[in-house]
Amino acid sequence: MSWQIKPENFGCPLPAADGATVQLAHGGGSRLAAELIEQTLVPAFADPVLSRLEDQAVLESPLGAGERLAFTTDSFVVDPLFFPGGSIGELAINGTINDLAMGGARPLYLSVALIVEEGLELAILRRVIADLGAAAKAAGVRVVTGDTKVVGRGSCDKIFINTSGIGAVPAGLALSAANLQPGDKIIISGTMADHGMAIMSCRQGLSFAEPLTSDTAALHQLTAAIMAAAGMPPAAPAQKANEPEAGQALRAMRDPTRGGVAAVLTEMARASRVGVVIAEETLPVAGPVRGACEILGIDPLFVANEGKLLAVVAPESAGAVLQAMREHPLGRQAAIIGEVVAENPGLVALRTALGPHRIIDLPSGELLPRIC
Amino acid sequence: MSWQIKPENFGCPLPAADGATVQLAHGGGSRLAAELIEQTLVPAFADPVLSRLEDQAVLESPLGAGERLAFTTDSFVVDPLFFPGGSIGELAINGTINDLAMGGARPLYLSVALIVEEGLELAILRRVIADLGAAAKAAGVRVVTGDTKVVGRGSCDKIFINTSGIGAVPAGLALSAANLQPGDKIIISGTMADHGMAIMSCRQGLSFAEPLTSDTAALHQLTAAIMAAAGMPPAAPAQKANEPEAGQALRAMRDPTRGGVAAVLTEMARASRVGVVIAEETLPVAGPVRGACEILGIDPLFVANEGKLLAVVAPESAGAVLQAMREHPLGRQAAIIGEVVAENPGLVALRTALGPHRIIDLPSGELLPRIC
Amino acid sequence: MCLAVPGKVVEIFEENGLKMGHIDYAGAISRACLEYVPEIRLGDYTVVHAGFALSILDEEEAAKSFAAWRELQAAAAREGVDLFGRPLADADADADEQE
Amino acid sequence: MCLAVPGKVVEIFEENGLKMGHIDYAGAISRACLEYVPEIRLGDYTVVHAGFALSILDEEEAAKSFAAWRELQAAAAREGVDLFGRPLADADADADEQE
Amino acid sequence: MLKHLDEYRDPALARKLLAEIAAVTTRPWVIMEICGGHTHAIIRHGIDLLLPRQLELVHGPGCPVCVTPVALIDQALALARRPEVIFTSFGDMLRVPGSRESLARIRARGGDIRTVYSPLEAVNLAVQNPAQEVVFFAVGFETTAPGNALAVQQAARLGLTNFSLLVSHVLVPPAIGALLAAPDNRIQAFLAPGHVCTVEGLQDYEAMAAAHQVPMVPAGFEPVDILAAILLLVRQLEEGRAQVENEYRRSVRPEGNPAARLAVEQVFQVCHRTWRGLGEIPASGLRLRPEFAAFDAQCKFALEETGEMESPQCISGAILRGESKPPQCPAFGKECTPEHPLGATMVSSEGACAAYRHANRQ
Amino acid sequence: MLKHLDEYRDPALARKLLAEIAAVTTRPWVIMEICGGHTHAIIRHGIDLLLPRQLELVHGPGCPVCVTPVALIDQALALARRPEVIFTSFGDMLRVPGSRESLARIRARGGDIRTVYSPLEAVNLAVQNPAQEVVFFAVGFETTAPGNALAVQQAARLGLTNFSLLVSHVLVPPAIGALLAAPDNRIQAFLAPGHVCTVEGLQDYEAMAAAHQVPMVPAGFEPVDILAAILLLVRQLEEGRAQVENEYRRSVRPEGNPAARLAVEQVFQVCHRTWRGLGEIPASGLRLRPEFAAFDAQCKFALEETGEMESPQCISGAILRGESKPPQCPAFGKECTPEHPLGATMVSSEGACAAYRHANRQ
Ligand code: SF4
Ligand code: SF4
Ligand SMILES: [Mg+2]
Ligand SMILES: [Mg+2]
Ligand SMILES: [Mg+2]
Ligand SMILES: [Mg+2]
Ligand SMILES: [Mg+2]
Ligand SMILES: [Mg+2]
Ligand SMILES: [Mg+2]
Ligand SMILES: [Mg+2]
Ligand SMILES: [Mg+2]
Ligand SMILES: [Mg+2]
Repeated sequence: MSWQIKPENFGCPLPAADGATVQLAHGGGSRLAAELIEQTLVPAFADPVLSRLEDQAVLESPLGAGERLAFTTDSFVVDPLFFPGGSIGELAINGTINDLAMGGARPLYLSVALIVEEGLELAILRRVIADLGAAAKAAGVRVVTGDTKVVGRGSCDKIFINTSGIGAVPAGLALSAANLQPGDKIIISGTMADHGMAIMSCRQGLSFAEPLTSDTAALHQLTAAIMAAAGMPPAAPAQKANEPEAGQALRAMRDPTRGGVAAVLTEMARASRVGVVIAEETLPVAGPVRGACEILGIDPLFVANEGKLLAVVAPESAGAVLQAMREHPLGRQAAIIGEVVAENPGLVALRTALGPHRIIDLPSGELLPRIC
Repeated sequence: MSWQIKPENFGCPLPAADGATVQLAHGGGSRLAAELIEQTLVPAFADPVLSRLEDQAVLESPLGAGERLAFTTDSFVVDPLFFPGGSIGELAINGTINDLAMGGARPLYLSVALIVEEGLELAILRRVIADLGAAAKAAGVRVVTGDTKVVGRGSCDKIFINTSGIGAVPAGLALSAANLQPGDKIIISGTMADHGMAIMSCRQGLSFAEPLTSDTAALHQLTAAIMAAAGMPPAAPAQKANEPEAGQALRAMRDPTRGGVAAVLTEMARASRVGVVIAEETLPVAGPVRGACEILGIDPLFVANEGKLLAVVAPESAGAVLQAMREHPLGRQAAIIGEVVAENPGLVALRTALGPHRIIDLPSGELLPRIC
Repeated sequence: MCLAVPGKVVEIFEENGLKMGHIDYAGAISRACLEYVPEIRLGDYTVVHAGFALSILDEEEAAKSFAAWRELQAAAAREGVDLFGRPLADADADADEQE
Repeated sequence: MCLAVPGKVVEIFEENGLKMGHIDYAGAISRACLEYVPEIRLGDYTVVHAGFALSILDEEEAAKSFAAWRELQAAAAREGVDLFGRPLADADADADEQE
Repeated sequence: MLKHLDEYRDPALARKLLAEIAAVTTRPWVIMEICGGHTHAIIRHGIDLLLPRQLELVHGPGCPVCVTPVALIDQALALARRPEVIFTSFGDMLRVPGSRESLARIRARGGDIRTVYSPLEAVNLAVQNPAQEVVFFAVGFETTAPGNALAVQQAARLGLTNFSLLVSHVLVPPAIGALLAAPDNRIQAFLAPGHVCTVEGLQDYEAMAAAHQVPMVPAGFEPVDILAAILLLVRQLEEGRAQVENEYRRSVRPEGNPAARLAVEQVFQVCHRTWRGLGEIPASGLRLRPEFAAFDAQCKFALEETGEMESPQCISGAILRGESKPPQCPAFGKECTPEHPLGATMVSSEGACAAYRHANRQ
Repeated sequence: MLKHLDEYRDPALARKLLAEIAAVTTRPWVIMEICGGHTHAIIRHGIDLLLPRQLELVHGPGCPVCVTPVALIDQALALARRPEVIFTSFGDMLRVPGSRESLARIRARGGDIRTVYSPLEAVNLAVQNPAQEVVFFAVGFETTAPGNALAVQQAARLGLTNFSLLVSHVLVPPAIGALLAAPDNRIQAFLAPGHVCTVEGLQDYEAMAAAHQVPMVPAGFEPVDILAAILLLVRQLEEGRAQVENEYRRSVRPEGNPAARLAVEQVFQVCHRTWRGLGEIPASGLRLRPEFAAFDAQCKFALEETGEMESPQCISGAILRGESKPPQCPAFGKECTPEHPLGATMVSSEGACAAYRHANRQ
């Protein structure tokens, strides 16, 4: 049998790979899509399971005895794509690792799904993918499955990334925003608002004497250090899921991303039906970040962080946890910023430097620079 | 201690919830975001783990002895959002279930991540979310974690959805596009091109005597029936991962979405280094779909399906698998459309009704209606 | 050039002063401008290119062509051989080897 | 109205015919138009509103104000009571109860 | 460390000033801080909670969000909807509702609306987009007017024909005059706006202090500034004086900023202006001079006054004058909420109605 | 079941016709199918692989993608880049490269380019977007011209001033004449374009068949049609006749479609036209009549001829005339690939160079 080899598509649709920009055809089921996957995506993540290019990754069970599965997802839509101290690629890897780590999980596997705008320079796409690969490698987490869609010009803003993540939660550990108890201490792992102000400063044309950089970082090693310092996970046999062990010293961890510290504390106060009080003078903010906040009329409590966490710890363990955090490179400026109280459940109050308290509510809209 | 309750944001940023459209503020860390999550997303999925609203879902290990984890991700970017026979919400749930099912996995948990354009009518967003919830419920799969981002007007096309999924793969099962062997039969579960032509017809202003509907469907029960008919999974103890059992009759399954049947078969032929021959007259295409394809000059082999699968089966099991498929409501029109050959590895050929073969290549670009 | 597919006129209407129609192709319905086939009637088949009906298919001529071709075919069948001169029974089984 | 923050002039330049400057706020640098403070020099502090420098801060006046206030404070400290009339040692510990 | 800022937040110094205020206060006094910046600082630092109970601070109308009338917002919205227009605004105005919607909503529906930090950015946008009309929403008080004036002069210098201003400038002294002239006026002293005075100087305030026998103290915006100014005011009140005492000497000169005043004079002229919540106040606003009519969006686009009025239910005027409290309003918490405000004092989150609402106070 | 289509795909009938062709063919013959639609069908169904070896089918230049010259594509690209223009085109033209890029690439960089199925959709876009200029890329042969003519008439009737055509219409008979006049011509018979003849009738073809003594058979586009037409051609060739025999009688009338011809005549006039790969052919195109100059994008936007030429390396003219094979071209597979085509026969995926390339034939 001899085959007459002929082009498949006899109408006039022409190939249009110009080598420079993303085409709709990069989006799936086409020759360009296959090229992008095989020449750029697969090498960037260098993972044997991903390289098989099946519809799904199939993985040996990663769970030890009594361990539970952690699962999370986030989309990343930052503009600009590259900013001082980071890029959308790093954010996408670190952000999902962090959402796993906040539950006490060891991050194991990530998915990466790209939505790319037609016309984006391929060089930019390749740089984003390289950043994704480098961040995953740096964190020691495997990218095992992925997806790429290309949408028409004007149908998305350059590139959006979704990462989902799977991790393993040690037996007996049950961290939850609903675990807070009066007397607990609120610890932040470092300065507030670095990421959000680095981004906003790009947009507002601010510059900095020393570059203001995003704090994007993978926090799973810091969370491991915190858990160890808090005596977690216990050596004891696994318990009923999500029932906090009696006296579990570490109540909850959260990374204060969008909405900032204010949003995370409000969510915790609501979930636990407790009050939270933080003290203005204890809130760590880097000088230039504070300068930028003052100029633009923005409160750092509401600004996003991408490499910080809030840990809520029983008072007797707060010292040990704070110490452990400060010994970790990502927690050098850790500080106790407040505590949990029984009064005013669901509300967060800031004790100002002058003494009075004011309620910190969820922000009611996007943060905009103001003149008034 | 008495607190003086005061608004948090003393500048003039005003709340702007107008009740009718999506605002940037719905996107995270704000009062509107919390409202959207609590009033719309949580009830739509009605899942106890999702309802905890932690950064991650924590789940008891879903894996039985010897079972492996399946993990997949896809983004959905369809325009229009609602089309005859389905909607982006149904696609997003079914598509990820299908990518799990194609690996032989029982689909267990899904994540849902929304990217929403500022200005979208809230009623539309609520309808999309309701569709997501209904599709997950219908398929018996839990949505346990999620994310919502809102991007500025013009930065995305109404709504994009990413779903990622976790499933459990039975011990000893190793389906792969690399498993094809000469002599294997290619079976399709039903008519081609229904989804893609339903969408394209909306855009091209075609209508239909009887509505042409997308075939979107969750195929995990059909795949279970196929595996049972093929004698899979074996009762035998688990083997080394991804080593196909000697004589495993079911080689691979794939859902021919973007790029259609042509793209899936080409990927399989390449991965297995075999040739594939399909016979034109065996390809099932519904009459109106064929009519629409003829008018617009589009080949149904390249058009997306959202509720069909291709199964490659050892010849001795092909009859049983075909029978089992036809007994399932989603496989009534299943047909053997071709077979695997040793010649011309990596290429797919179509035997035309007149006898000659022509090579089916990957499409080189987006499908466009043509006049020539 | 000139992709054009025959379909059946199932509706005739006016739009912006133009004679328009709905054309049925095995259940898929498209719109076409009928200005160039003024005499067209419901049920007629027409060839449509780029949204314009360009001719009314002549059923009589079509039937005549088929009659001629069928005649050829019947002659061959009477001879008991296929188009390659081989016995008709084998024709389907080994069409591949013909190339 | 009129959010305006004092910053230090670290650079002066011309742009589109306008006198412009870079202003440092603890390391954050913004641009401001200096047309309304023509006599400004590097190192001066200026109050900037909506991108316009509106005054040069008078260090002497600032020092005078502080001297007056510190005097008040020193007087209180000499009295050994805080602003609520209680012994100074307790002031920090139970500020909350003041409200 | 932010110099000229952090030292004015010194808690010890603030407490000393509070003690001194407490020491000199013998009777109830009502003081209005006219400027929204002061309101913001007072609430942010909790200053009102630390003052002696006898001192009542009343929040004034010193915020463009509060006072820009609905009819003018509606004109802004009409411009922003035009396809050829790039509408530019300070971030502050984005969420202010007009009679039916806001700039943020129009942007959400596709309007090309950009927030700028300086009016010169709007001029640059006009240079960069010659095929489009760039309109800048020139709101604000005396402090903002010089920058907006220079933007017009710069556009004229560059020969731009696609740049214009929708002007809604207001002036503080006429508003103070109107508040003091109200029959039920309770305000006995004013914390005067430090940055307005930085531009305009003290002359008008001295005239008003003398005419109305009301003490006025221009103040900076940090806790120590505000407390020092309140101390100066209370001392005057207690002593029966009514003068202008300048707390903010490091920035405010008696003559203001002559260069800035000159530019404002060259570009703008005084006009009547309607204030949301207060109604029309004669000679209380600025508009472009006729020679700059080419830069006046109202002329250029032939905008019509919609005549849109405040809600008839709204009593925010009385609230702003300190005559009523929000719960006395029949719409409070019912037709009128922060999400769907009917009046000025619910529009701004600094407004009394919004503050009461957030506090769930009835 | 598609009536008037599926019955013409009957494999049994096709085989009978093939047998008959085989039976009557005694010598080598070279037949050109001028129309890309025929090329498409021949390849789709594998017809060329079933014909007797002595019959050679040569693909003709009957595809607007193949023949629209680079200079005209460049004009389309220049229009599509203009911010005020909505550029409309059949999907076919989207990926055709001009001298440096394609419509698809300009769309990717932000150009407002929309694919339409009918030129009336472009007219509707002009009605719906009065503030923008809608340009329609009027490519095609005689078949497409009536629709494009009516679009212009309709735009005139509606009084549209924002609608225009970039015209690149070509005519088949002059191209056939040019091919036959080439010194090395090998083509002995033509499968004539069934839909072109449906519009234009058979007069020109009868004249050419007589003048050049070359058989011509207008054919439908299904396998049975094409095979029946080839049978008619081979019979003529074998018998030494040179006539027009109409295979596609159900659609093609000798006089064509008078209403369609009249509209074309009213709106267009014959002009010289350059064909990519073939060069200028006198009286081989259509352009708008002067009375419709207001709808002529080339006048309206004062487009300049870029004078962009085919690559000097390219031998696609010779290939199109059947004189050379692609591997004889020095650029084949080197500078010239389907992704970066230099010439007509690599541009269209139906072209001989592209087909050779896909087949990895050297
Ligand atoms: S509650 Fe609303 S309507 Fe009533 S006074 Fe306040 S702002 Fe006006
Ligand atoms: S290979 Fe390219 S350059 Fe050579 S003849 Fe073909 S189209 Fe022209
Ligand atoms: Mg998450
Ligand atoms: Mg996150
Ligand atoms: Mg998080
Ligand atoms: Mg995918
Ligand atoms: Mg997938
Ligand atoms: Mg999929
Ligand atoms: Mg799939
Ligand atoms: Mg999230
Ligand atoms: Mg606009
Ligand atoms: Mg354009």
